Amino acid sequence: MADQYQSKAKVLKSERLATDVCRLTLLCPDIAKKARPGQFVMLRIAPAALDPLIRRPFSIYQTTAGGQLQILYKVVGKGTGIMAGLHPGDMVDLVGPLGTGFPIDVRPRHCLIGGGMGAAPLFFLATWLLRHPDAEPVVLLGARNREELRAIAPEFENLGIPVGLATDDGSEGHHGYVVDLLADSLTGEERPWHVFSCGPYPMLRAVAKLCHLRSRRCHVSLETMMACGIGACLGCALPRAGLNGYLHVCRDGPVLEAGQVAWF
Amino acid sequence: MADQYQSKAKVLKSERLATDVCRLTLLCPDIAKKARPGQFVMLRIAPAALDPLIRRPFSIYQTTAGGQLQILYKVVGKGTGIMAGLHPGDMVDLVGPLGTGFPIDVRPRHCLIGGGMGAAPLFFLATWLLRHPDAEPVVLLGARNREELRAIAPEFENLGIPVGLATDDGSEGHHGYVVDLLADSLTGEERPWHVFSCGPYPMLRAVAKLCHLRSRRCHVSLETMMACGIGACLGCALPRAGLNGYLHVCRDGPVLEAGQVAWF
Amino acid sequence: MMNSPDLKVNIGGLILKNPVLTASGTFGYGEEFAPFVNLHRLGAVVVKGISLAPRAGNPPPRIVETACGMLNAIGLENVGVDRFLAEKLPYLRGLGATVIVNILGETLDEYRELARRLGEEGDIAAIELNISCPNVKKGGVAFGSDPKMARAVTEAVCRHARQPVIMKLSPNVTDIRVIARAAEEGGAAAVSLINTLLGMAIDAETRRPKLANLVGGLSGPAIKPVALRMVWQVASAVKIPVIGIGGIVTAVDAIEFLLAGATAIEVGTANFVNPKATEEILAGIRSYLERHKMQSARELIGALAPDA
Amino acid sequence: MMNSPDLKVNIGGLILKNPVLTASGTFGYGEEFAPFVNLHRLGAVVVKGISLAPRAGNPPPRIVETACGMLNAIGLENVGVDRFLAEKLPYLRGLGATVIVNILGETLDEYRELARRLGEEGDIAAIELNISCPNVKKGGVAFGSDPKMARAVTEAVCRHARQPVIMKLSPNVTDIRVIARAAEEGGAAAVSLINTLLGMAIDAETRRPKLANLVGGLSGPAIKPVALRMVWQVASAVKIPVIGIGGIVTAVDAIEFLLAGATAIEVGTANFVNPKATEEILAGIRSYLERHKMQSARELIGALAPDA
Ligand SMILES: Cc1cc2nc3c(=O)[nH]c(=O)nc-3n(C[C@H](O)[C@H](O)[C@H](O)COP(=O)(O)OP(=O)(O)OC[C@H]3O[C@@H](n4cnc5c(N)ncnc54)[C@H](O)[C@@H]3O)c2cc1C
Ligand SMILES: Cc1cc2nc3c(=O)[nH]c(=O)nc-3n(C[C@H](O)[C@H](O)[C@H](O)COP(=O)(O)OP(=O)(O)OC[C@H]3O[C@@H](n4cnc5c(N)ncnc54)[C@H](O)[C@@H]3O)c2cc1C
Ligand SMILES: Cc1cc2nc3c(=O)[nH]c(=O)nc-3n(C[C@H](O)[C@H](O)[C@H](O)COP(=O)(O)O)c2cc1C
Ligand SMILES: Cc1cc2nc3c(=O)[nH]c(=O)nc-3n(C[C@H](O)[C@H](O)[C@H](O)COP(=O)(O)O)c2cc1C
Ligand code: FES
Ligand code: FES
Repeated sequence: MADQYQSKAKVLKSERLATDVCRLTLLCPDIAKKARPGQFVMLRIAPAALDPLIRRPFSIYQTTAGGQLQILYKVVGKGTGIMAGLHPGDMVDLVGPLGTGFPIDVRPRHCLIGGGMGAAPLFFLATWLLRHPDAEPVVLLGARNREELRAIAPEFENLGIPVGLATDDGSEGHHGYVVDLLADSLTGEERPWHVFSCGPYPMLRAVAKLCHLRSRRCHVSLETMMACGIGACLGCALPRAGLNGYLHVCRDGPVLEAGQVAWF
Repeated sequence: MADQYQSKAKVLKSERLATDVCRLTLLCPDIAKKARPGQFVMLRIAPAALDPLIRRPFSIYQTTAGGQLQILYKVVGKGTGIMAGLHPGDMVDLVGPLGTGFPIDVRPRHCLIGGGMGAAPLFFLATWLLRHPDAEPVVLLGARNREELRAIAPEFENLGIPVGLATDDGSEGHHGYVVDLLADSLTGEERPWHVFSCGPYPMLRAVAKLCHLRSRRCHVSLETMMACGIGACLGCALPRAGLNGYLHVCRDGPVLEAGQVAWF
Repeated sequence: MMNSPDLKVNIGGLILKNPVLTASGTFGYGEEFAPFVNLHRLGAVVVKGISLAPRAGNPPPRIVETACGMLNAIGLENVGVDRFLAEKLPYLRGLGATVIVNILGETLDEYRELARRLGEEGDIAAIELNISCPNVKKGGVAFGSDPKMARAVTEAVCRHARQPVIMKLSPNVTDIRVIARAAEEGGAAAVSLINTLLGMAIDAETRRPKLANLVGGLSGPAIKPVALRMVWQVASAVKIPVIGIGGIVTAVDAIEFLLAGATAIEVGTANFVNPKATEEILAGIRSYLERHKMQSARELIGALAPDA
Repeated sequence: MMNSPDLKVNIGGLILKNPVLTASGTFGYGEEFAPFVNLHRLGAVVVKGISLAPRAGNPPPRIVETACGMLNAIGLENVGVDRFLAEKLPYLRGLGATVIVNILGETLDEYRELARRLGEEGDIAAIELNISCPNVKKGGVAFGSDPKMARAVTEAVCRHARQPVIMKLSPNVTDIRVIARAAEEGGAAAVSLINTLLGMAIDAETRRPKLANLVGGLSGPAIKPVALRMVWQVASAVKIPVIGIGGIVTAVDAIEFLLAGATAIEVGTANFVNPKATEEILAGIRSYLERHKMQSARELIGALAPDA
């Protein structure tokens, strides 16, 4: 836990990619340098005020050698609404990098399946996997509609890897859940599959179930309410498999082996 | 009280005139149209958040025919700190125009004496007085130092009227209180003097006392803590002369005849 | 097409057009808000607390902002019942507003006399009894935290008032349900809660209290979680209607109080922050009901799902 | 040149290097904050409440943000006294941190046994007695709001502990001075206050409580005015030192509590908002003293000017 920092970060860019999908580019060298895919930051959006009080957790979408760190986010409420109004030059305050990252093992083939903003940590993961010449990742992305999908998919497509698409309204790709695409993707038995998933809870549960039935290794990145992000408040509890007490998503996760979780 | 509005106003310009003196230009046609010198607005600086919760009162510095309204302010705490970080295009929320304005009678000569940001409503007043050909206003301005004075004085000087200056540190004009300049300004008995003053409480008290001794008519613009600005909360109480109950600065003022106030 | 939802609620026999009221002391005598709100559209206008004789109130500073809230020590400044009836009530009457008068006294006799005077006015819809204001040394605090005294005041007022009597409860007690039950037994038609939490603010630079009165009442969004908990507790402890108050700023806040068991709500500090708050809350409740295909605001009352 | 001001304070015989402590439950077991704060520089690290047996805590959701505050219903999850002594204490000991252990029990016997176990550890500086946590149905609430029970727990713990005992008070009472005096009579070396205010949050869309436990404890800047008022009241009601807690975020907040009569302060929710809060507050107190040419932090204690 020594490699955690609290840093003031300057907003370099504040982009709107779709009606309610935005991307924030921050200058934050210490955190950017140490961050690994699957880790997150706790962002204090308006450091000059006490509302919103509690930091907001965001997966790291990408880092650059120049010390930049990007967040891909959806505007869902007060905090993200204020975030969307940030201008270049504004200052925010970050704590990170936090949590366990995705366990990266290059022997299996990787299937990355994301719903909505769940794509964010998977993009960071994809870029890391591609550093290894043997990696053959497959990506499956789901979104509500074409507009949201177009805010997410292009960067994956630019990586030159297979990307399967689904939308809830059928405006692009498969009309239905992205999980529907998963079974057909986990084919070929030369290399075992390792599934990484991030997205809404019902989607993760479906992914976990399918992987369990097919005996595929599966890691999911989960969300719970977080106050501290560093294991101190015990607020981010998640029932452990077998209902044997609780996991703490900020410290034991957010990336967890699917079998560790008591799915409801 | 019918001509009061609650309006969302767009930030057109956000300028820093000195280290801690700023000017905000807002588009707010309904309020701008009705505003008279001495009136103020209650500004909700960050409408998306609940902190700061209470609106902040600011005198109207200037309005334009195009529906613009300017505020000249000093950064003194949380709210004004956040104000200084506003960008063009940001939205704030205004209630106004509020309070009594300066009673304008063009028969006497007018002496406008302001300390610090007290200059703000006096500038608006000066521009109104000058609409009348007989007006011969004199302005006296005090500030902590030359830098602050230079943020305030030029616009008065551009009006082509006599402007007396004082700074606490002597870096420009009279070294000392601006009130020191008042006695010598109230000369000539062809027309009676009417003194208008705005600034820190001790300065207003000194102005009120001098005018009382010299039998000059004197109006002061006072500040108290305000929650509503419209006479509803009764928070802005100020002891009435003779300690006969309280005035309410937002409704009975902020411009008050000096004799109405119980000076302490 | 669906009918517009029915917003009427019943406060101990008094039918209000909708559940959105103003909280005493935050809406003046109503007139102050006329540029911003159509007063006759509100469930009721609850006016500033009225006493028998006029009161000058506390010396300043009387208010100070705190995190997401404010402290006030107005000291119950008001014009007194005579001027209220002569100068303030006619304006509200003229607009067709439903008026609830908040009253305060320092003795049982004062309360009785106020109830008698207001009882003579046919167009005062209800009386809200403030026995909880923490600002005044005499009377206030004692009535509000002692169930026996609370019951005695309620009985005295109910005997003399012709209107329904709403007892307003103080949150500065160990168990607010006990006081609520005392009010119910005393004959109150409803209880309203919460009044302000007793608080304090200090200026670290001058080392002086920020309020001349040293302590004051905390209101605003900061206290909403406490208010919501107390409304939920009281709603299951008494049979009379509960009016929820405390930190309500938006329609969502108001709906939370209805779900917790309130039959109506009062909007306080939010009026300062957003003078149009009451009408916006009303519109928001209406569109919530439409969106959820509910026929009546009454369907929301106490409709908290049993388990998380 | 002036000497650097003396920050030492005395909590019932225990000399702390400075008045800045952490509030139990908001600083984990200390280790979690090691990347951000030099633990040995703090007045003391007050660890998460420890019970005799480990506790799993409440089901989620356990926390929710509120206006300038948060509600928590952690349910006193902790590793239990055995694992605390074996796994957590050695780390803090190794860093040279001053450690205060917050304890909780459901019966007098549990409190006694905890006091005995911790009493054996020479390097635990003090015991803070939590009898006020509102989250657990059994025990907690009753001890904290009944002066007789509060006194009995204090006596039981004081008899078995070798360290000074700090009684932590609940704000959910009509008169907190009564409980403070009971603790003093029971032998407490100091009182600390406030614990959280009991609150609730509801999701208007799902119509469910936002906490699985329905109600939770309100903390953060929202409660500061209430905390400051109670500290000020208690400081003049007891002779033992008072430790101020509630919504402290900045050095200015901390100084306000000292002026109100606190000998030391604990920083809670602010640790989540700003992990470096404690050290920044410490630095801020030091520079305030220097700027005001004060020799010692003790000059601030209770130094509120009498009148506004
Ligand atoms: C580990 C982790 C990684 C995440 N990564 C991303 C990401 O990359 N992109 C993205 O768009 N979103 C991400 N989220 C979700 C994101 O944190 C919420 O959308 C955000 O906090 C909403 O803030 P708000 O103020 O706009 O919403 P609010 O109006 O405060 O609340 C809306 C909802 O947001 C969630 N939320 C609010 N505060 C918190 C909190 N402190 N902790 C957890 N959830 C909260 C709750 O579900 C809440 O109901 C992540 C969450 C977690 C736990
Ligand atoms: C009628 C009137 C007109 C004013 N006109 C101007 C002006 O033209 N330019 C200017 O720079 N300042 C003006 N002020 C003062 C201005 O309102 C305060 O400087 C501002 O509110 C400070 O806000 P803050 O959040 O930065 O300060 P905070 O950190 O909140 O507090 C600092 C100080 O600001 C003052 N203040 C804060 N809130 C209020 C409030 N709600 N009501 C009154 N005072 C408050 C108090 O003295 C407080 O101690 C005026 C005040 C009044 C009453
Ligand atoms: C400035 C002010 C004055 C108040 N005056 C009264 C009053 O005269 N009588 C009363 O019963 N309550 C009074 N209150 C309490 C409010 O009616 C309400 O109970 C409290 O503010 C909580 O609601 P809120 O958080 O929405 O403001 C006053 C509150 C404020 C802020
Ligand atoms: C998440 C959380 C957990 C807490 N756990 C404990 C605890 O175990 N024991 C205890 O005495 N107080 C506990 N508290 C109360 C705090 O120690 C403190 O009294 C309270 O939060 C008020 O201070 P604050 O406003 O600075 O947070 C907890 C508070 C929070 C927010
Ligand atoms: S968020 Fe605080 S322990 Fe996980
Ligand atoms: S500020 Fe509310 S009455 Fe004047």
